This record gives sequence, structure tokens and C-alpha cells, in this order.
Amino acid sequence: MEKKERIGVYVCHCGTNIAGVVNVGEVSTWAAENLKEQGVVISRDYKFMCSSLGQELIQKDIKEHGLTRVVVAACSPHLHEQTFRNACKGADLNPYLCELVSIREQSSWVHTDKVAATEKSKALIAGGVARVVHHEPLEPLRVPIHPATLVVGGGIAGIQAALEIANAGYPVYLVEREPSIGGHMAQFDKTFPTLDCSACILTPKMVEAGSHPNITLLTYSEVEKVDGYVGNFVVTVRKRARSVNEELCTGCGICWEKCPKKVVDNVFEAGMGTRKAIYVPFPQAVPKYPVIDRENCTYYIKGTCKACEKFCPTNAIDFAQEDQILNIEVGNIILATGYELFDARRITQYGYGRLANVFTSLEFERLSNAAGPTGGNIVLRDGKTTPKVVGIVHCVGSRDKNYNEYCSAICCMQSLKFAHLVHERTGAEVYNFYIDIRTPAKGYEEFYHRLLEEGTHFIRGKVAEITDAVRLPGEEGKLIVQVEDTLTGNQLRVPVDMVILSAGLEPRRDAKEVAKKFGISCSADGWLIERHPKLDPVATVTEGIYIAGCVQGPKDIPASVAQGAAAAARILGKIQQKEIALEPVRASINQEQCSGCRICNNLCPFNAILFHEDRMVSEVNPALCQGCGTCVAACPAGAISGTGFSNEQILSQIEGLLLLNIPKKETVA
Amino acid sequence: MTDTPETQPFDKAQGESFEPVIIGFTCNWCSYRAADMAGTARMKYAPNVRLIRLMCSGRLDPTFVLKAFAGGADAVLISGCHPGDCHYINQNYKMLRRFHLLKRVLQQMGIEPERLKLLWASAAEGAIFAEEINKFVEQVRPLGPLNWKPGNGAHVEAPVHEEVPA
Amino acid sequence: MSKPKFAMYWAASCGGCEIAVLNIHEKILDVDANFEVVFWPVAMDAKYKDVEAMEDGAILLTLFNGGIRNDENEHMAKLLRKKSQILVAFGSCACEGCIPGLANFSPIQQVVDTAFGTISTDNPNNVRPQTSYEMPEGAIHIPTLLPVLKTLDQVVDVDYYMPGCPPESHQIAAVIDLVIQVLQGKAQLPPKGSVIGAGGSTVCDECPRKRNVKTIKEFGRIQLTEADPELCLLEQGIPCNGPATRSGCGAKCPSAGAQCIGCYGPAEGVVDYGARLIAAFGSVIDADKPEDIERILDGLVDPAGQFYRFNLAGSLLRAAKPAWKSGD
Amino acid sequence: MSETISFRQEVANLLYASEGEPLNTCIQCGTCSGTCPVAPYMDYTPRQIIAMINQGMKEQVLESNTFWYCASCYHCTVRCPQDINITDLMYALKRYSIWKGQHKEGLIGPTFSEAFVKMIVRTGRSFEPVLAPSYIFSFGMRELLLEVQGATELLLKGRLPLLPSRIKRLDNFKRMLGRIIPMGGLE
Amino acid sequence: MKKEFAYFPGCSLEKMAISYHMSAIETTKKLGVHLKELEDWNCCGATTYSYIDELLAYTLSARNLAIAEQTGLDVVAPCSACYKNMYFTAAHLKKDPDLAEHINFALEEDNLHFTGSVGVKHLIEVFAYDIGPEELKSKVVKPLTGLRIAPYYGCQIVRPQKDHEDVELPQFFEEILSAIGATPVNYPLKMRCCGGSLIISSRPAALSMVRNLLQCAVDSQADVVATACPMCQVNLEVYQQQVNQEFGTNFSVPIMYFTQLIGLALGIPQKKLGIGKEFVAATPALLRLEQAGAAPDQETKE
Repeated sequence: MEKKERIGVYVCHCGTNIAGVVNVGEVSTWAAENLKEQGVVISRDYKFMCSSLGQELIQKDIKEHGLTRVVVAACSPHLHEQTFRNACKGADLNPYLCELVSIREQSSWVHTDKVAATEKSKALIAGGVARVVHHEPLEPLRVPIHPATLVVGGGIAGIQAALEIANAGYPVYLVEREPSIGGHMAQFDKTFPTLDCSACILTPKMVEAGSHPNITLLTYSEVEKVDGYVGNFVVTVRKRARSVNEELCTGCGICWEKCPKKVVDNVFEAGMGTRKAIYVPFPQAVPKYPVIDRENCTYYIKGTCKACEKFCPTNAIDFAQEDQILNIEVGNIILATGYELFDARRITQYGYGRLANVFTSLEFERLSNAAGPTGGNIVLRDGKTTPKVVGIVHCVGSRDKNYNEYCSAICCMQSLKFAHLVHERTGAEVYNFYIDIRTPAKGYEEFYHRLLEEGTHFIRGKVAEITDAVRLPGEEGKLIVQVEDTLTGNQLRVPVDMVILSAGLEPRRDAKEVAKKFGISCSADGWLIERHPKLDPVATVTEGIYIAGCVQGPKDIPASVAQGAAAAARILGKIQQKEIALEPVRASINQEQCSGCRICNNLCPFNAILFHEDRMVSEVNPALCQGCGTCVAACPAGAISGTGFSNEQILSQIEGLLLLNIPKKETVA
Repeated sequence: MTDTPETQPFDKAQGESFEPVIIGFTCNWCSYRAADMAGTARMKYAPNVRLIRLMCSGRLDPTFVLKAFAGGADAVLISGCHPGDCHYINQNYKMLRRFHLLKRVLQQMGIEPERLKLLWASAAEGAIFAEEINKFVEQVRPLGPLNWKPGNGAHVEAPVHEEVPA
Repeated sequence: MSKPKFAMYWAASCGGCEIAVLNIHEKILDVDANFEVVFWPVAMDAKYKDVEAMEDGAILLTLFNGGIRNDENEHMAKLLRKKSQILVAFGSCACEGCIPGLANFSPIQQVVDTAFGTISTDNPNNVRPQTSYEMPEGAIHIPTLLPVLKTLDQVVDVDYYMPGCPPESHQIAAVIDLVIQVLQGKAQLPPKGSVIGAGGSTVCDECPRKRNVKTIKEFGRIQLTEADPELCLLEQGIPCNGPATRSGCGAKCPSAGAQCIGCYGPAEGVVDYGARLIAAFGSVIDADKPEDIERILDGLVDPAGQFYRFNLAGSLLRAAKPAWKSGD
Repeated sequence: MSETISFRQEVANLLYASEGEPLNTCIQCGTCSGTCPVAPYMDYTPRQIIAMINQGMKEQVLESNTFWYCASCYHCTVRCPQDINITDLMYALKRYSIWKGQHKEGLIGPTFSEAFVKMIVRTGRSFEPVLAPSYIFSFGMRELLLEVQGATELLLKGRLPLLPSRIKRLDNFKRMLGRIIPMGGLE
Repeated sequence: MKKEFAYFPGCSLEKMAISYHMSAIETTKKLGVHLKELEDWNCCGATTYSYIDELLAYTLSARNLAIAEQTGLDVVAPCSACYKNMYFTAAHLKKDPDLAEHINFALEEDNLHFTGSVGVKHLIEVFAYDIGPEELKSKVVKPLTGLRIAPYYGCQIVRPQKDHEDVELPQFFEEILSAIGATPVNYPLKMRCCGGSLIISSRPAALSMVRNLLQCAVDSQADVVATACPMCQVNLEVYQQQVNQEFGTNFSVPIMYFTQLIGLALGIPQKKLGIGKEFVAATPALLRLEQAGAAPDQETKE
């Protein structure tokens, strides 16, 4: 018989949180008497195990009684597992030889029957004791961290993150799919609630990012592949051919002036305006170099034209330029790929795409933007008529189980902003149709009050439909917004000239593929999932990958900036430690037992399992393994084992929970 | 030689007061946190389920379920993150596939399908978790005790020796 | 000094194990040279009472094949345990129940009814065996069936396990060699409880077929499929138990174009053989929606039979519920 | 538990097979009422009815004409952002008020429904002429005249049956319905 | 293409909507589709039955479904209310085994059992999907060129069934009308309810709904409103006079079954399609069509 473990059991009262329901004294005594065979040499109960006195008690026992394993029956391991591990470490016991049993969240707080809760607590402890016997001392895995960071997405969140890291003195690669950084914020006219000019506050940041010595800007580029693991990622980036030599181009603008081919700009101008086949998306674009849109360029289609080349003063046009594939080494990655606007066509009864004067929010942003296609004139689709009555519909595609169940967070404030701009610039009557007005940030509620004072109409009711079918006098030639004013219970038909649909935010269409590429997860909605919704909002479950801005969920500019900075701060902290300790919960494959059947090869979403063709065996890369244990469960030969959650640990825990191998005493009445 | 265990796994009063013993498996990220949440919110549910925390429902080895049944559990609960929400991208699907196969095998073994339950619960779904546990307990209760003859498998259980009459 | 004593006994088994022993050819002479065979019902005449008369531990080595189906098997298992220094569970039946163990899916009464009462049985008077019968010459007794078939180690302590249905003859020869070497002081016995005469990996290790990453879109039956002779059978949707089955047989079946059915039992350290296959097959099914998963599984005929063909009695559950229930 | 169940639960219990989210998930957005073609004729809009049910205002709800005006067009149901099956809710309220014999005075709906159901129980099929007298005598001459006007013309166009159609296995049919609820109340 | 369906005409088609019945049979016959009438069907319960008892309502539909199942064919209903009742009864029963058990217990009295294998279709779906506009177009002998038709979907063909297609703005009716050469007009109220189930119980509401629909048809310059439901047809047509009395309007809009229109395009004689039984005569509109050169009433030898 191998050496018998010496186990200490510690039952916490948690004040009355546990002791009020579970008879902790009885549980403790029971463990001491009945679990001797399993190795329990001491069992105590104490008022607050997590207090420093409680911890000292454990540490003292470890030393005096030579404990080799510790079981603490207290709260959820998510709360205090680390506390008790540290306590063990303090007494020179490997922290992974401690097991926490939750008799608070799983017993005292959820049960009212004291006897049953006490009996259940005993079983849970028996399970913990049976399990802890099979714990092994573990050491965290240490890997060095590459100081460079990749930021994917050049919107405001990505720009902020890149600047923070670059300013701290570390290299950053900022990858953006479009020809310029700036993101959605560059499209806006004003920002709420201060009505700052969006371009005026964004442009300096773009310029700083574009000229920062520590930032390598990779626009018109996309990440194709991510290999490696935290501290040591190797990222493949495709830098698409701009057809413009960046060394020679001065951004003078003659080329796009001379280009004869006009194209409807569905990206930056939201379809409201045009650009040329060679273009920069907007005048303040960073970098300043244009790109040739090869799908629309006459030269690429017909082989003639070359107007741009002819007029370029620096010979920068390069029709033969090819995509470049770059391999970048980075230690950490921030995903800030932003959002997409909900496609308002999906709500057929709102008429977008069918009724000319129904606009989306992004269209309206361009319409009201002084640099936009109408020079900031708010006019109907005919390009000249100023609307007299405007209806703004909130929650388009949001808070609706038929589309997206979540609240898009920015639409209320955006709608108020629109109402203000319409009112200010056209003097039109404005109706806001809303379900609830949500203005929870600084200065937002005040802005709402300002709108109320401006005389904007607020009708509480989700719009049922928008129609041009006239029924009543006064409706001719108008769009009729049909809605219940829920505050009076009246069904209204409000005739308006223009409708603005405050469309919600949606994850990027390719969010799922992006998540897969970077080995992180996305919610059913498609937003990328943070490690913890409250306490770890910018990290992800994959070490070294962070998220910032709307890619994580709908949010406004200040929140995106804050997340960008937060992600940067997290990464800077890691970089400065120079190496990272990884949780030692890992799978490993016994090379003798592995037959190379390759069942496991396809199971790891983190690509941690590699197959050696030569030896016909599979192997786990411990740095990539995230410890989920799926391969352990799947291995038909039982050749894969997982530390921290081994078969022996769990099978023994089952035996313990079922009170097998425990001598039966008299039943508690 | 007898198969009657010296220790009954639990006090199983027969008849109306039968309280099924249920072993539950949760993943660390969603369903265990749902249980935590039920606790934090002081939601009440039946005390019949004893949970085991795995890192991921993908870790669920069918052996664990068989072990629980063989060891005297009356039912087994398996829970994990909602499909599409797995902390490890998609490992819960792998559990789901095994679950369907396991269910078929258990049925052939004569174990009523009602004794095995799959529950998706997110970290926010404490209420659902509690409610589903109650439902499950009520679903198992009418089936009565399973009382599987304990046996830990050929290679594990130490056999009992008896005098052989000559 | 007399030679060490050797015994071999068959309980509930088909006799294939004895044939396998004889199949070691001239090596059998080594057995004769090194051992005194004291008890081997298939090969020599000996009576139970001869064994009963021996001193405890008088036999050095007993190869015990067959599962424990009735009280006679049980009695002999206990008797031989007592008389033997080394008791080997020989062959799949003794190790894990094997084909006779499949009876554990059904209540014993049903097994008897099937044997004596189905249409294919020539039993016009519906005669059923009695365990005890009065004849003019006196009462005769035949053994009583146990409610479920047990493996040898569910009845007595076992020193070594030698898997296979039957164990491969070359493996038997190797084991005999080893024991002889131990007798001559040239080698040491492996630790008690070891599996002998088999490999440490699984059948795939010895299988010559080419293997790729696995995703199963559809299960098929080998007799209805035209399988690629070079490629892993499981990848082709044919439920091959090779990945979970202990190596040692030389991958005879998959080499010959048939899927492994698992006679060498689980690999080292595995608690439940069937669970390994449920997990492995389940993990690589190429579907995420319950209905798609179910559709693919519909192609897997009789999964419990597939996974527990040799291992039911030795599995965690040992028997289906109706089988053990009937024994209550 | 001996607690009396809330009106909301009573209504929920009446929706035996209907899918859709429970009423307490209503966010009072008014999509249903904005959509409803009959809302202007209702005492309370459908949204208000849901709020009133959630508040337990049983008497007021049952006395309202709202659910009797529902035309079962399901337009609200497909638009409801919370997936509440509002149309089926209106059915449930009709059933409830008929069972309790509690509905607004002067409504034709309840009487008509009972007449219709009785007819089907008797014949297995619907037969328009039988419907007319069954309610007209309770609701006055104006309706009768309006109906007769249409009916006469239908008759002239050969579109009104003179004899009711009956299904063949009527006995089975009646016994079948009898297995669901006792027919005493209807026949 | 499926050639045979179980046909559940429903009570209205026995007499009140006899022309729908006639035209449905004639057109499908012409297109090689066989509608096999259900043996001994009963009333679907309309909307009214659900007012009294939900389970009784399911039982009524379940009986018809069980009878249809015996034929092994999908069941087709020309009436939207019948269709909706059967469709949802089948869906609920398939989804809820307890409910199915309960209802099947009742069906035993008529030696019937519902297993859930039967599919339920609206008649217009047979034309829109099983036959399809292409096939239909190829069989047209007298295209209704120039005839402006308002496709009136009404409520229950696409509602509340959500997986069918766009519940707000479907196009299949338009496609059918285009296939027979007519001009489907943009009819914004095509999905609005006609108030059919209110015409007896809440007449003022129903009449105003009818008025809106007729007004909208007039505004969109429709010659004819096409319907796919006997309730809608009767409601829009029989009560047109009352609408005129009540609101001082002067509507005279013919309301025709889509099958009648298809029948005309297929060259089936008007009489066989039940044309002439309508209150608002379709003849003037058809006459205009004839004058425009399409000559719909030239009988073809069969």
C-alpha cells in the first residue's frame, strides 16, 4: 500500500450563511469520524475560514499535523479557491493539493431543509476528500512574452489601444480592412451629447496613430491566420495591393481628381454619395495614400484609361502591384473589429428600400454631415425638398425577438441627436417613437431634457408600420407612421415627410469566423465573449487575446475608448512581466499508449494537438492547451490524461459523493 | 459470495418519501456559475443533486455517468454552456454528440431515459438551473430507486473471498 | 524434486482457449518438460475430488478460462483459487465475460426460454432442465444458473489477466516462456494484477491501414459497404473497435478487411471499455444539431452490443437492468 | 400550496397548447395595438389588456369588449417583439368569459359562438341559415334585416344551402367530442 | 411535382363559396393535379370553436387530419381559416405528445389516430409552389393581359406561421397573377385583415375594415380583387352594399377567387368556374379585358 495521505477538512460557518442552515459542527465531526479510512486526520469548523485567522489555522495544521492535502468546505471555488490555495502555498504545501467544496452556494443558500442540507454537505465533503487524494502537485507553466502587440480594427477602440501601447514604448501593428483607419466614428457628423464635431476629435488621433514611430499601420489588410499562443503568436496578414506605391505617393489627390470613373460609395457614404475608382475614403484619411478599387477601375476592366498614372506627378501608380503576405510575431492581440448596422430591409413593414424617404441612421449621419453628399443639407431623397415633419423610429431591429433581442445601447442617444439636428437645421417638427428612453451615461439625461425643451414630440410606442397607403385626409403624399401612443392608449397615424430608422448594431457578418480564427468564442448573438462580463470585460478565454469596443457588444464612443485603453493596460502589464504563468490544468498524451488512431486530432479548437506522422503518435502542445479536457474524455485508449481533472479524481469524487466505501452509521433522525 | 453491498449508498426510504440521489456534472464556466448564481440569489431547489465541476462539458467521459449509475445514483444530470456559447468555442457540441450515443446505450441497458438529463445553462440562468433541478427530481421520483448493484468494474473492485466448502 | 504443477480449467466458455493453447505446437513439449499437468479436463482425466484433496497452494499455475455462469463454475473458481499460487484469468471470458456475458442483457429466465422454447428449438414437450431430479437410481443434480454471468475476478482474486478470444498462440507461447524463465530464476514475474500476453497500446498501433483526422458523417455496416482496403475503417464509417481495444493480436481483423470487434478488451487503465467507444465515436460525429446527430446514430446498429460484445460482464454496469433485476 | 392563483396564471392555464412567451414578458411597447386593425373599436387596446391581466384586473378585463373584437388576424402575433401569442390570448379570454358566463352586455359574439358550436356538434358541419335566428332574436330587427338582405341575394345566386349538410359518422363524432368535454353544457 | 392531394373543401365551399370549389377543381384538373376530397370530413371549427374550448377545436381539426393521413397524401385546404386550424393543430400535436395522446383518445371513438405524418397546405401554395409560376405560365392559353388585379392575401395564409416566407410582404400571389398574364397592382393593404370573423359579432368594425380594403383597391386602380379565402371573398363582396350604405361610398369592386382568374387564363369556360354567382358582377371587368383583345370567354373545346 502506498503512502497514505494526511488530509485536513475545514468547514466554514461563513457567519450564519452556512451555519444557519447546515449543522457545521455535525458535519465536521462526521468527517473526522467517518472519513478516517480516506485519510482525514483532522477536521475543524470555524466561523470565517477565509479570514486571516482561518487561513492561519489551516497553515498551522499543515505544519503541525503534517497535512498533505487540504479540503475546505465553504463557498464557491470561484470566490475563494485562490485564497485557500495561497494559504497552502504559504505553508509550503503545493497549492493544487487543496480542494474547495461549495456548501454555501450549493447547500445552505439553496436549501431550506436543514437535515437534508447537512446530509448533502457531508456527501459533498466526502466527494472532495475522495478527490483530493488524487490531486498532484502542479507548477504553473511559464512562457516568455513577445513585446509587440497586434491590434485588429482601426476604429476608435483600436486606435486608442494602439496609441496607449505605442506611447508606453512598445511596438504595435494596427491592421485595418478599409483603406483608412477611423472606423464608423469618421462617418459621423456630431457626437452625443456634447455635439462635438466627430471628425475634429477623431482626426488628431488618427494622425497620431499614422505617424507614431511605434505603430506599423497596415490598412487595406486582413489577418488570414493566427498560430502560436500567448506571448508567441505568429500572425499572417494579407496586405492587399493598393496599386499605389506608398514610397512615392505624396497623397496630393490629383489622381482621384482626374479619375473618370465614379462609383457609388456604399461603405463610407452609406450609399448616399459617390467616390472615384481610385480614392481615399474621406479627405482626412490616414494613411493619405489612395487605393485603386480594381473591381471598378476601367483599366482593370478594359485595359485602357490609366488617367491616374498619366497625371501622377511622382509616378506612384503601380498597376502590377501584388498582395503582400506578412508574418508578424506578437505577444498579444487586441480585437477591435467593431459592428455592422442592422439591415433595416429585414423589417419589411418599415418600408426601407421600398419607401424612398425612409432613411437609416447611417444614411442620416452622412446626410447631416457638412462633408457629406449634400453638404449637410437635410433633404428628402429627391435631393432638394426639406422635410417639414420627421419621424425617428427607435429600436429598429433591437429589443425584438424577431431580430435581435438585445438593446443596442446607442440608439436612444443617437435618435435624440438626430432630432436635435433636424430641428436645428430645418425647423421641422420631429417625432421620436420610442419604447423606453435610455440615457444612462454622463450628460445623457440632460441632453434628453434639452430635447424635451426644444419641443420634440415623444410618442411612447413601438412603431407598428410605416405606409404610404392613404386613409385619412392630410395623409396624401406623406409617409404614415402607425403606432399606439401607449401613454394614452390611442392608435395614431402620424403623417411625416421623412422617417429615420435608428437601426441597431449587429456583430460583423464574419464575427464567427473571426472568433474561430483567433480561437475565442462568440455568443449566440455573435458578439465576442469576454472572460467575465463584470470583472474581466476585455480579456477573453484565450490567453493573450483581448477585445475592445463594439466587437464585444454595442457601446458608445466613450465606452469603446475606455475598453481600448483597458485592453492596452492589461497587455502592458503582461509585457512588463516578460513572461506569463499559465494555469497548469493541461492535457498530455502518454506516448507509449497512444496508437495514433487520430480520434483526438480534430477535437481541439485551439489546435493544441499535433500528430507526428513519423512516429504515428499525437502530442499536446501544453502552451496551446486550454485544459478543457475534451480530448481526455474522447481518447479511446485512455492515453490522454488531464491534470487537475483526472479520471481518478473524478471517479473517486463520484464514489465520495455517493458515500461508497464509508461505513454506515446510525441514520440522522 | 454476494452482491449485496455492506453499505447502502444512501438512505433510500422506499415509497412516497423516496428521495432520488442525483449526480450532476457542470462545466466551470456556465452551468457551475449558474449554480453559484442560484445560490447567490438564494433560490431554493431540491437538495438531491450533488454537483461535480468539470472545466468543460466536453470533459464529460461517459465512464463518469456509468460510474454514477453503477455506484448507486438514481439519475445523472449533465449541464454545460448553451450551444454556441461554449467557453472553449464548441466543445459542448462534442459532449452533445456523446450524450446522444450514451443515451441510446443506456436505454439498451434498461436505464430509463428519464434518469439522464441534459441541461444548457448560462452563468446568468440561476433561476433556470434551480427550476430544472426541481423538475428533474420530480421526473425521477416516480421511477423509484435505481439501486444498481454496486460493482466498480472488474479491474477495480477488490473481490471478497469466502471459505470454499470442500 | 518434482516438477511444478500446472492446471487449466474451463468454466463458461467455448473451448477455443484450449485449442489456442494446443496451437502453440511443439512449445507444448516445454510445458510438459517443465510442469506436471495435474488437472486439465479437456486434455486428461482428473476428478474434482483429486483437486479438492490437494494441499492449498499446491498448484503453481492455473490458467482459468470461461466466465462464471453457474454455481459449479463458481465452486471451481474458488477451489482452484485456493489450490493455486498463480491464478490467471485466461481469455476474454474469464477476463471480461466475452460472448456468454452478452446474456447479461436479458433476465436469466428469458435466456432459458430462448434456449429451450423458441421456434428453432427442437423441444416438442417443452422440457426444461431441472437442477435436481429424482431417478430410480437416486437424485441427480446439475448446476444452477446464476442470475448474471460474472467474470473470474468478480468471484475470486486474480493474479494475471490474459485477454483475447482466444489469446493469440504466439502470446501464449511467450507467456509460457516467461514463466519457465522465472522458474529458472532468469526473469521476474510482472506485478500482480498485470495484463500479460498483450500489448500496451491499442489495435490501431498494429493496424496497417492509413489514418487521417476523423469525422464521421455516416455509419455503415461492413457487409453493405465497399470499403477502401488501405484506409482506416472507422474513417469510412465502419464501426471498428480498434481504437479502444488492447493491442497484441497483430490487428488480425482489420488487416483482413474486417473491423475489430474488441476481443482483447480495454487498454491499460481503462475503467469501462464501452464508455471509451461511446466517447470516441461520439466525439467525431460530424453534426451539431440533435436531429442530425440522431440521424447519423441511426446508422449505428445496436450500439450497446457493438461496444460491449466482449466486455458486458466486466463493464461498470455489468448487466442490463432487467438482467440483474430478475436476480433479486 | 393553497395560494389562489393569479388571473395571469389562470389565463396562462387556458393556453394549453399555444406556444409563445408568457404575458409577464410583455414590455408594453404597443406594437400589437399599433398593428391591430380593430384597436379603435376596443375598450382597451391589446397592450392595455395584457397590462391589466398582469395587474390582476380580472373584472375590468372580462367586462371589456377587446377580445370579442379580435378578428384573429395574427398580425400582432407575428410582430410582437417578445413572441407573445396575443391572438391566442384573445381566444383564451373569450373562452374564459364564456365559461364564467361573464361578459359585457350587448355583445353578439358569445351567443353566436355558442350557437355555432352547438350546430357543429349536431351536424359536424356549418350551416349558415341556422345561425341567423339563433342570435338575431336576441339582438333586434336591424341586424336581422341586414342579414336577410344579404341572405336572400345569396339564395338567389345559389350560394345558400336550404338543408344542413351532415357528416356520416355523426354518432362517432359526438362521442369523440364527448371524450374531450362533457357536452351537457352545449347540447 | 406532386400530382395528388387530399382535399378538405370546408363548409363554405359546399354552398356559399361554391364557385371557389368549382374553380379549384377545374383548374387543378387542367393542370394535372388531383384533389381527392376527404371522406366524411367535418367542420374545422372556424375561429369560433376556439372561443369555446381549445381542445375541442384541436379535436375537430385532428379528426380531419387523421382521415387525411389514411390517404397518405398531404391535405390541402382552400379556406384560410381551415388551413390555419389544421396547420396549427398538426404542429401542436406533433410538438406536444401529451396533447396528441389526449386528442387521440377522443379520436378512438371514430376509429382514428393521428400520427403526425400529414402535411398541411393552403390551396394557393399548391399553385405557388407545387405547380409553380413557370408551369402555370406554360399552360396559359388566354393571358389576362391588362387586367389589373389586387392580390389580397388576407390574414391566415402566412400568419402566424413564421417559417413560411416574409410574413409582411410575401410575393407568391403576385407571381401567380403575373404568370397568368395579369398585372398585379401594388396593394399596400394586401396583408390587412378583412374582418371576416367580426362581420356578425362586431359589424361596424368589420364594415370599416372592408371599406379600407375596397378604398385601397380603388386607389391602386385595381379592376378586380383576387382572394384565396371564402371568408374574405364573402366579406368583401356581400357586404359591399352595406359599406356603401353605411359610409356613403359607391364601391363596385368585383372580388374573385384566384382560381377563377387562373381558370380564365387556362381557357376554362366562365360557367364552370362559377362566374356569375358573385354579387358584384365580374363581367364588366372581364368585358373590358375582352375588348382589350384578350377574349377570355371564348370557350375552348375540351
